Amino acid sequence: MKKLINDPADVVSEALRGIALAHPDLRVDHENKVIYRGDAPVRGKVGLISGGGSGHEPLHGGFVGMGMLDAACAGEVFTSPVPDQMAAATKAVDGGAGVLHIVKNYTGDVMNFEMAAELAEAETGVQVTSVVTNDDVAVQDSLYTAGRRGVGVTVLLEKIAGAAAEEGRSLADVAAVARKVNDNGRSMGMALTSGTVPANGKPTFDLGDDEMEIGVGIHGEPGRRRVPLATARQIAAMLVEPILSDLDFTGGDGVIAFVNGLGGTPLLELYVMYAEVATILEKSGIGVARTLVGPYITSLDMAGCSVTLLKVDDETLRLWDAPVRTPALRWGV
Amino acid sequence: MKKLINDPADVVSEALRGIALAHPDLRVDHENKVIYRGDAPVRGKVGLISGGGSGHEPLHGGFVGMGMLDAACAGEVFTSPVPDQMAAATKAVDGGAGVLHIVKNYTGDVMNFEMAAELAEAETGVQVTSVVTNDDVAVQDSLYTAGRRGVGVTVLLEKIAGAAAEEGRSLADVAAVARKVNDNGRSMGMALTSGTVPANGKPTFDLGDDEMEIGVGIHGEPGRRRVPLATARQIAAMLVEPILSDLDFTGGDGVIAFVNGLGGTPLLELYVMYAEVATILEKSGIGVARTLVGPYITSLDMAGCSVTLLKVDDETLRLWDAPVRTPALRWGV
Amino acid sequence: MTTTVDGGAATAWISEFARLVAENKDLLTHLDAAIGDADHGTNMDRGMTAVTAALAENAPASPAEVLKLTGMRLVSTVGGASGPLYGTAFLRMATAAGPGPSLDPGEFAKALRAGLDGIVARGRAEAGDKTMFDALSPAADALDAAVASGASLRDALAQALRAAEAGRDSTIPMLARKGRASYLGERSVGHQDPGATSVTMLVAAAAATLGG
Amino acid sequence: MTTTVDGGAATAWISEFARLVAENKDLLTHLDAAIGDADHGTNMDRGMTAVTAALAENAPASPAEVLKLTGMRLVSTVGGASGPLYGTAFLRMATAAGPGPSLDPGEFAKALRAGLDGIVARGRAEAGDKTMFDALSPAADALDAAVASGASLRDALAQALRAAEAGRDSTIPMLARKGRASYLGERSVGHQDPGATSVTMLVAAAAATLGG
Ligand SMILES: Nc1ncnc2c1ncn2[C@@H]1O[C@H](COP(=O)(O)OP(=O)(O)O)[C@@H](O)[C@H]1O
Ligand SMILES: Nc1ncnc2c1ncn2[C@@H]1O[C@H](COP(=O)(O)OP(=O)(O)O)[C@@H](O)[C@H]1O
Ligand SMILES: [Mg+2]
Ligand SMILES: [Mg+2]
Ligand SMILES: [Mg+2]
Ligand SMILES: [Mg+2]
Repeated sequence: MKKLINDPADVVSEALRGIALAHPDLRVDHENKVIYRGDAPVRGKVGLISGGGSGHEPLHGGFVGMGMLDAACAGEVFTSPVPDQMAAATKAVDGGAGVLHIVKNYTGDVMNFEMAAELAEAETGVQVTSVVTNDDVAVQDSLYTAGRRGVGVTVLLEKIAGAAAEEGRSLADVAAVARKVNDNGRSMGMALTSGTVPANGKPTFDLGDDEMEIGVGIHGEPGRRRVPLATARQIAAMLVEPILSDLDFTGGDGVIAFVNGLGGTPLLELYVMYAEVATILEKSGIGVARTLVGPYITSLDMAGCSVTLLKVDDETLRLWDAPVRTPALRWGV
Repeated sequence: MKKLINDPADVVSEALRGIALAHPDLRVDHENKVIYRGDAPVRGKVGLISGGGSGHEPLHGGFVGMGMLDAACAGEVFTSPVPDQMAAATKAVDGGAGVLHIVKNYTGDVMNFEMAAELAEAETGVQVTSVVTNDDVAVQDSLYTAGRRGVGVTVLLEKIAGAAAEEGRSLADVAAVARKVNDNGRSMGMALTSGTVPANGKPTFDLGDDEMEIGVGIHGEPGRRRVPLATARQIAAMLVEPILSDLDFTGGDGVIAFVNGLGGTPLLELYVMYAEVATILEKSGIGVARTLVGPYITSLDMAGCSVTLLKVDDETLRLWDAPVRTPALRWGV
Repeated sequence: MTTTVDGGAATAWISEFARLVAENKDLLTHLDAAIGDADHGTNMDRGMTAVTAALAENAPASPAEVLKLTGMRLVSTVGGASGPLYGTAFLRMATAAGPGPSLDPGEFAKALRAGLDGIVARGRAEAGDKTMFDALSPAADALDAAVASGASLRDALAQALRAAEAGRDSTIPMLARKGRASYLGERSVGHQDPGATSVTMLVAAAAATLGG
Repeated sequence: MTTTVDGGAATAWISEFARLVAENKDLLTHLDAAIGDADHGTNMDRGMTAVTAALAENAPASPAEVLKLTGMRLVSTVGGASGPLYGTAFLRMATAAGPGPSLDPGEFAKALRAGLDGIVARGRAEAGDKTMFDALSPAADALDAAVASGASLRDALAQALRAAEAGRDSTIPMLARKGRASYLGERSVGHQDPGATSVTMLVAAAAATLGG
């Protein structure tokens, strides 16, 4: 295993130490492994918290700050955090207007956030609403599965709901904005290589030199199918087509097009992918209102990418463009 | 070779297409492979151009925009661009106040920029000054070598000199600011894996599973020495100590501490590295004024990192903090 | 001969479970790598190490106290899907066990069933979903039946273990419908479920330590 | 028998160089991978492909025109260190060749020396720095000496080629002091310089095509 780490058991706490040192305007509770906005709780503002397993950086800690999250709870690598963490964060960011939990749809995340909400509500009476993201079209959305995974849309949702909260809107309002984002966003990912969980020391799955996985999530789990290596053009089609056939993206104010790197893929390749994605959208008559290209929701050192499309309206775009000041997304301030 | 590309021969032009589509406020001359600030030339402002081989993204194209570069010339992968490109860019960004060439110290880059300056000056009389970055302490600075390589300091210099130009300062002034940055900055890098040049299809060098290279540059060239894998703590020492023994960083207003990812290393690990670097600086009595952690000057898909320290004064810090609006660095606007 | 489960026995049970999990950590992670995210062994071992430390420090006296401490530590340290599931199971077992100093075989079987119900309440798994339910549910059934027919706790647990093992093995051909493995669809077929494997160790630990 | 180099011969020379570069593209890149950045073959082949196309399109008549077109295309398409170095060399050769329709052996030797001087002016390499200079400089010396002693162009070029090959091989034990390879310090020892290798192909192309 080739990684810039010390003891695999300490990766998360040491990265948190690095984040605290690198970003003095954040506050890190090292015991609970929670990253806070320096000025949390913000009086009268709905608090936004998210969290999940580590290994997806900058998600979620890199999105803490003005205009986005109030706190992010860091679990062990690829393991959802425990209820104590979210309960502590919920109490700490409550500015009197309630707290929104942004939860990626994984059995573990959903159950741990659920228990945290119960705990925090019981202890302090804070009002908690949860929004679960489930945008991954690689997974059948069915009563007979755990449902679709929450992936790329989570990034966009945290930004957009964060802006709504910053405007002083109510918990119900912010939750409605968040749900609208989730309802209008779809994603699909692929891997060229497997990532390596530090505690395991070897790649999660073996992939031949001439193979790739289509339909992966962000936890190193194998995808829906293994196919021969293909060109960026072919890969873009394999990712975008299932998205477009799942939701009608034409009309309206266009989309936010997000090409995400999974951790081991450099920006050069992501731009090649973006060009291919943009070409398909153009051919499909879908206007691109905004773009995001880079590694924002990663899967350790996995090489590969995901594509997320979010259908937007005026309000969503306005909230997307609103000022944000976090380590990983910043503009307008 | 596992990459998100089409034909290896087209990587650079296709990535430029992606950049143009993803960043509508930039303008891309696809024929000359030059990325321009949308509003270039800016009247009365010194024009800043840089460039070099591709494969280092976001450097340089991701640093084009208000407060940083006016143009970036993209060469083939790891191959410096040709004089025609820089000559075209020089003429196009000249707002009447002259043009600064920011050149990383590589034989090819220096010679091609030199020929470009001669060409542009001869054709239009534009005044050109060149600043060459050579901050890599892995290389002996000697009359008997090509001199030190330009690496991480280039990123910081483009930001700081860009802010000086934005203030309307003269070419001589901006060049002096840039030289001060180069004189006060030092870097050192290491690789866990070799990158793969698309046209070659296989890793540039072979590295055992238990080996790493210390003292690499950003072109996949082997480093100064091959040593057994080590922990983040040990690696931080191997990178920071040669920097500290090359220049006295104590006193004054502290440093900008920059931990850079080489392309295949995820942010999680860079934060672990940053924590180790910060610990050494603290022990050495060096104050950290600002930080930058992320993949800003990469080497294709190489896993590894580099550390850059820049000794700052009031003016340098003020220019660092000034607004910037580029795809890869943005704040204050 | 039937014996009862007092605080010491409960502690021995949990300690043996911790030992089995530690011993089989790599196996559990390996199973999870095939159809999940390669952390079930690490997760359970982190949790059971914390539980063992807490039991050593607090030396709870009654079975309910042992089970409650176990559940609380698991909820607070495991995360993932297995943290809330195992945590809820033990917390429900603690409640069902009541305040008494020891459990007779019938009480023990009722507690285990309450734990199973907790898993279902939290995760809504059904038979055949390819989860820990598919091993624990037949184990609880076997335990109930054996206890009802007057078997000793030792024999009843031996039968429960055989049922758990058969249930665990039955997950191999199943197509996952819960948890991460469900993302794989058809590709989940042919692999043994990690949670069914660890919960079988829980039953094995009971068979090895309880019932005299 | 001495013959002269006219536009057609110069074109044949450059075309043969392009062919050798294409044929040995992987070798050149492989050598550059060991002590550089693994692009010398790609760089030179890209440049010489552009040169070949330009020569076919423009069919320049005089040797100077052939050489000038070659230099200009190389400067505009190669980049890296070799672009300005080879480009400058050919442009200086063109100037030295003058406007005449053909070059006699002495004129050809003078042109080649002007090219060598251009490489030195641009890159300031000295003997022993482990660069293309170490192959081209002995080749130019051998050519001068042979021509001065009255050898035919063919024989003189054969001697120049032997000198270039010896010079190329002599780069193997050298410690690089110019270009990327100098970053490697001691680790550059034991590898053949890619530029010395490609420039030896330039001399080989001359020996194969010029002098009748
Ligand atoms: N809804 C559920 N009900 C019961 N058991 C479940 C459910 N979802 C997952 N599991 C069990 O959890 C196990 C995985 O646990 P673990 O790997 O620790 O968590 P995660 O899936 O979050 O990484 C699975 O093997 C399965 O037995
Ligand atoms: N200063 C110099 N003078 C002469 N030749 C040089 C000099 N620097 C480099 N070279 C030659 O250039 C060759 C490398 O060319 P190439 O790989 O195309 O460019 P780059 O080094 O920019 O990647 C070296 O093998 C060497 O022969
Ligand atoms: Mg997990
Ligand atoms: Mg090169
Ligand atoms: Mg798991
Ligand atoms: Mg080279």
